[in-house]
Amino acid sequence: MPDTSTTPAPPEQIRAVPVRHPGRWIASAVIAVLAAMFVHMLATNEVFQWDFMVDNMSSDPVLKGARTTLVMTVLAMAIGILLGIVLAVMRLSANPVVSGAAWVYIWFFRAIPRIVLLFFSASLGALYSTYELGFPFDQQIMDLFGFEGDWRFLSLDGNDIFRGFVAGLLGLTLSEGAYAAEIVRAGIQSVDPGQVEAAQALGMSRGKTMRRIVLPQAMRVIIPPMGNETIAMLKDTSLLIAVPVTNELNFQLRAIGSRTFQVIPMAVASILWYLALASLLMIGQHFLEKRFSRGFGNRETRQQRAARRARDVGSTH
Amino acid sequence: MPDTSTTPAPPEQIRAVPVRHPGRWIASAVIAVLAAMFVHMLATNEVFQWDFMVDNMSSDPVLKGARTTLVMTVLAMAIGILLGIVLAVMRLSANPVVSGAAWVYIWFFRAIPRIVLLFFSASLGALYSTYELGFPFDQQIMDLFGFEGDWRFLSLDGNDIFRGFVAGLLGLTLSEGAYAAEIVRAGIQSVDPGQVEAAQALGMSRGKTMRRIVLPQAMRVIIPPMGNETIAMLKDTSLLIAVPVTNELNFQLRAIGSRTFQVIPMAVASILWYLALASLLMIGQHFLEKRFSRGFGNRETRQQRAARRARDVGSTH
Amino acid sequence: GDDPDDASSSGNGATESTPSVEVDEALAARVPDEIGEDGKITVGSDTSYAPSEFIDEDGETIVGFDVDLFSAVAQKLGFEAEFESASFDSIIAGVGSGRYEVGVSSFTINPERLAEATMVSYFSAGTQWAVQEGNPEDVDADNACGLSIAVQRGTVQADDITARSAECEASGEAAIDIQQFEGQDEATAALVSGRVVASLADSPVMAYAVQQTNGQLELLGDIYDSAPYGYVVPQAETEFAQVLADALSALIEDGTYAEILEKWGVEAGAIDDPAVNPAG
Amino acid sequence: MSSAVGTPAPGAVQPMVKAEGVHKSFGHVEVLKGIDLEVAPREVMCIVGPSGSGKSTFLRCINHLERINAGRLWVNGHLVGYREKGGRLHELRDSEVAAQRRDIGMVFQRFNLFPHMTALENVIEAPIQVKGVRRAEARERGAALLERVGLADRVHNYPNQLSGGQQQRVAIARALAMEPQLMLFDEPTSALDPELVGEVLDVMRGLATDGMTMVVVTHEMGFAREVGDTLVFMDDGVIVESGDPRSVLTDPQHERTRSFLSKVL
Amino acid sequence: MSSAVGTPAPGAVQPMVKAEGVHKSFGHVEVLKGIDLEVAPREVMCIVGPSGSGKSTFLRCINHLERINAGRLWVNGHLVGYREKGGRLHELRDSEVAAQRRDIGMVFQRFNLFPHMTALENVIEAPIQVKGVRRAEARERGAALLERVGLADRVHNYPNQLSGGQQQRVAIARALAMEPQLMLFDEPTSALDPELVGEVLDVMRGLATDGMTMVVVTHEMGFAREVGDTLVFMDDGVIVESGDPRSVLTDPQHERTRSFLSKVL
Ligand SMILES: Nc1ncnc2c1ncn2[C@@H]1O[C@H](COP(=O)(O)OP(=O)(O)OP(=O)(O)O)[C@@H](O)[C@H]1O
Ligand SMILES: Nc1ncnc2c1ncn2[C@@H]1O[C@H](COP(=O)(O)OP(=O)(O)OP(=O)(O)O)[C@@H](O)[C@H]1O
Ligand SMILES: [Mg+2]
Ligand SMILES: [Mg+2]
Repeated sequence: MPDTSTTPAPPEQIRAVPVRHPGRWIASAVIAVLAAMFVHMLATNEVFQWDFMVDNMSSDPVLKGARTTLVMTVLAMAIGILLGIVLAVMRLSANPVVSGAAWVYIWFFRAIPRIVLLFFSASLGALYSTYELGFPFDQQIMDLFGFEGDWRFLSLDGNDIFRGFVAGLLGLTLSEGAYAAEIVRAGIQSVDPGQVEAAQALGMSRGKTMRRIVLPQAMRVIIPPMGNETIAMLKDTSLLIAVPVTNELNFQLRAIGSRTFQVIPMAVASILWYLALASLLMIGQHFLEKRFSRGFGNRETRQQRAARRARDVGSTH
Repeated sequence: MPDTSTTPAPPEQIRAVPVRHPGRWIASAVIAVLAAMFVHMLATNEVFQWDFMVDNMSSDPVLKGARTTLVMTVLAMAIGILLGIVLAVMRLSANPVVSGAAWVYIWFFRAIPRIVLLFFSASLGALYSTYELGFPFDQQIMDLFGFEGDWRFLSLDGNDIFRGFVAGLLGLTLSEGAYAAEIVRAGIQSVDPGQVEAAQALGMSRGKTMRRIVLPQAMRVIIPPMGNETIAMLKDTSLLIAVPVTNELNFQLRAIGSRTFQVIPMAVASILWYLALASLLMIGQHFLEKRFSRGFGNRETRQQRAARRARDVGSTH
Repeated sequence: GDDPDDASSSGNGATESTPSVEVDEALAARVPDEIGEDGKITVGSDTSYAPSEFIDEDGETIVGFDVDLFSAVAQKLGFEAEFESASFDSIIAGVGSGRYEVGVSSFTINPERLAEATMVSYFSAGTQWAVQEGNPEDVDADNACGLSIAVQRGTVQADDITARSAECEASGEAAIDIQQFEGQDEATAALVSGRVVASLADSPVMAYAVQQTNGQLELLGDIYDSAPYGYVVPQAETEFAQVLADALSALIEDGTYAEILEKWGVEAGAIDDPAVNPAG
Repeated sequence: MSSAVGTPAPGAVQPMVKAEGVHKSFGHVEVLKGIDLEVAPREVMCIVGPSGSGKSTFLRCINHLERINAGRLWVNGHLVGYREKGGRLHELRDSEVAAQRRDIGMVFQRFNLFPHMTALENVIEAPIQVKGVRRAEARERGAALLERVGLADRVHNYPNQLSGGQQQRVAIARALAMEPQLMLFDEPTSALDPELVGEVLDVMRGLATDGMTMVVVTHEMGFAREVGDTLVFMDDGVIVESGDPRSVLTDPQHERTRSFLSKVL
Repeated sequence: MSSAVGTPAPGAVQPMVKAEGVHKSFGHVEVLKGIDLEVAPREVMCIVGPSGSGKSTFLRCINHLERINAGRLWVNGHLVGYREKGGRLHELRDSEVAAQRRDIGMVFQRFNLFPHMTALENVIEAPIQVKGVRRAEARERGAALLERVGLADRVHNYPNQLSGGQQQRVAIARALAMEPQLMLFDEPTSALDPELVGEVLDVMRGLATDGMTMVVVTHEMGFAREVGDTLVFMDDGVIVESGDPRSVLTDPQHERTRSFLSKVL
């Protein structure tokens, strides 16, 4: 039986004894012990050679390497995203040839390991020593009709173009284009189709609708995965060794490692470097995300309210 | 002025002359020419050495290498996903220590290039020759109080554990755990919170709600990015060369390259192999997605109808 | 058997019987206990370096003249040599940490390495240049300023060419465009395709590359800077190193050494005085 | 079927909307099965009917968001979405369709405001981008329109900072900014909380008084009775009956109309 | 304020729901500012009020989906979400809260059916998982319940194959399957097309007739008048007036009630 009659209605705040969660405390303790063990190892294991590491990881060539890595990351992402937008629009085209070509491109470049691709783009010089723009099978056609000569109008020396930085950039960009295309496409498709309809009903053209209405809203959805892509790209610059691009961070750190036989300290150094650079990029991503969430989530809608509530419920009990 | 009075109302279907899109035809033509040029190159350039390539890419050790690659991919994904689920649940925990630890883990392992991580996990043997489970700073504490001995209860030979397949699996799994955690978390959070609320209102426990209601619905959102992860993992097995794992596809193809100095045909061979394996995985993904879309999209809701309409509008004009 | 020069291209480097070697009990008795425990010697080796050490056509067996020779050394001591693929960078550290008992991977003995480990000389290799057939670009090893040249990362040739490039710059000429590859096979491929005009590598490796590319390349100039290859053992194991050196001497004496080198066509690099930590 | 609409009497005003035997199918499902109607200038036509009867589809055909399969549809004397030349119909190109739509304002059930723009930016976007109005001028006119719908103080709020009723009023202002000759409303109040419905209906009432031609799909029978000039009852893709709202609502002629009205009234 | 509810008369039935001075804040915003009310067994209480007045929040407090900040709330004589021991309140653990909720059925505005389960699976999920009912038995009872809400032929359809009204009826059957002593409805018809509202109200009417205790937040004044035993008008976190639905609707005592009713009627 309730005590409704005995308790006077209390106007004061409820201060209830919370439920105890011993499991959580145990988990916290285990994590703390593990962390301590890790620090212990770092501090006491002389394999790490902290002095040596710190000295070398801030040496001049390494700093230059870090700069190359950042420049390569930014360039590859920028060009890759442009390529990705083109591919995404092609994918969404009503023309089956165009959208099929984009599909094949994306399928192909997503399935191939970047390291293989990089090696390949560096080897393009080996396929032809000169690159020529012209008609396919021109020679054969000429032969067929008994003519001499060819139909080619622009010749470049393949080995001059596809080397070092440019070869690396080419490989990374081609690959990034495929990933970016999928992200951009998902972003475009995530925009409420009612938005397109509203813009059309106002008489806006397809191009304007895309630029003014769809893409700005798609950005919200595009930025987080693109941030991940950028970090992935940062890390994949370590694969440039297949080209090779030698003034890049990972190469320089490993070079020190193999010169001095201090391989582990230099591996730790590269972990630290990549952590630092990746964290930098993550901070950048944070600000971009903030910029593009303008008008979203400032005040909650009825549905968002319902959603938040359920979340609150989920976490307080 | 309209011709309403002159045209008799036609019951017959409208067969209008469609708008011409010359741009599309030009684009198609350009793509066709590019494709022809590509085929031309493949067929006429003897750098590719097709016979040699085909022979070697289907040799016994390469086939075995492909098998190892697949096994490694599947194992690393399976364990990585389990780890990811644990981490995702930790991330969503109300306990700040637990969720903070998961955050650090994810931050750390997402920022480090896999190739560095693999190199590192292969070098763990060099950090300590024996791995021991025990209290951190035991030696130091013992020293402090003037005792002898240590507090360690399990010793393993580091060089026996961290080599070849196991070292590779460890590195890939640790890294995959971090990525999988973010995907699983996004999946869980994508489930309409009203679902959790409904389950709670029915008196279901948190565990049952997670298992019976949330996770099955989250699968729809989890599978596509996890498919991408699996393909990324397939490709990243090519980095096992840093460990090295010798009976793996990329290692075997490169071994042929370094034995015979036919590097380009073997690079083409690896492109073909990875394309084939990745396509295989994509097909698998397709069927999984179908399986978990049960109850979604069989018939459209009012909102979906509105959405589809706008899409239709978007693509027909 | 086949012509030894052809050993690997015909793929029988592994199957061709290596000369069997009798155990020298006196030497065997001097092997330190911790190595002797399991009857095997674990060897770390970067197996992408034909013809010294590479993977045979079966995709598993590690073959090469380094392999044959060290196996004979191990047999002399009553052991079996167990080769394991490793990344070149990690071998010396691996020997230091006890992961490998010996490192055999065409390590040229130099002061930096001697500072990290004890080494036993067993072969003499120099640097050999190669260019495309007929030397179309007229490369001169002593005047390579401004050219594109491929080397394998982390080799002595990488240091060599870097030093040459620095000289070029010092004398006001264009630096050398150094292309450092992960493997010599890629460096060679770059040379074949004309991405670089020359490559330099250890003499046996370069000879093998020229042979494998079916006349597309030719050797340029003489071998220079000859220096010994050495087995790598942990710094403290000077005793064990001496045993290895003595076993090698025994092999040289009984002719097995020459036989193995001839089998691989690298007899030019034979030495007659294996030594522990030879000076310079 | 179809040609129920005869030759217009000489001197009759040209109808703002005229449909003749309009058919629309999605795949094999025929959704509109021959719609004939006329909306005169300044007329307010309300369309009611059960869910799935094709009301929205018909509205969307009027500004060519859907393409009709048979029949003819004119707005203000112009064939919608096609050009007749040499006895054949030619599809209009995108830019021509866009031009046609400028004269037709549409208000959606779910508002579809642009969430990344403030109320004012929503209103001035199309005049600037489509009509090339100067920004300063557009802002002035936009502010006046927002004031007209009672939102003078919400000009710089983002849509998600507005209540549903306020959002729908911004949507109406946005459509009005293009100075349309015809306004289409697709259940403009059915996504609103009951107390907010009134504000939106008030704005629509004002538009009707000002002489705007309107086609309104709605479930608000009160509005239809009070403001509508014509009430059309659709079911299953056909017009079951139409006429003066008061008489249709109080004395429906068809069984289907009766049973529907009994449910929603 | 608060203690408006006096000591119950001796021998009075224990109320199904009893609220005393219930306060609820989100951050610094006080949403419920002292709610006192009693719902007797078999009583149907309807709550109306403007958006944001705290109706949903109060309903959610009843089954502890929200935690109250002050006051006391009992369901069927048990304190909701807390245990009183030694003069202090102790939070209940998750499993105890879950047990309390089993006696309270809740129906949401947006249905919240489990989309990956058929109608029948939705209904039998909780009995099997929570009460441990055998599957065969649960299926039998589930089918009977679905028949009771008029969906005998839709047992094996997934929610997205059902109309809104059908979905809401499945949601009611799902709540009933736990054999609750109290049913809470939060605007059960406001997400429905107007013609579908009737089917759901019919089912609720049936429940009321069968003697189920119900608290219904609704905008359907017709339902409130006809089925409700009490009508409560809330505004801004307080109960403005309550009483017999007919008298409150026809003769509201407060200005706020009057102005609200003028908008929605
Ligand atoms: N793009 C489409 N593809 C296929 N079917 C469609 C499409 N758009 C509408 N329909 C179908 O056409 C029919 C009529 O739809 P419409 O939206 O016009 O009805 P409505 O009268 O507006 O109903 P409501 O009151 O629900 O809005 C429905 O059965 C609907 O499922
Ligand atoms: N979890 C929450 N956090 C912060 N504020 C909340 C939360 N839930 C509700 N509110 C606020 O509490 C107030 C009352 O909300 P509630 O949903 O109870 O009103 P309501 O009467 O049900 O309105 P409606 O008719 O719109 O459903 C609103 O101002 C709302 O914004
Ligand atoms: Mg509609
Ligand atoms: Mg509510």
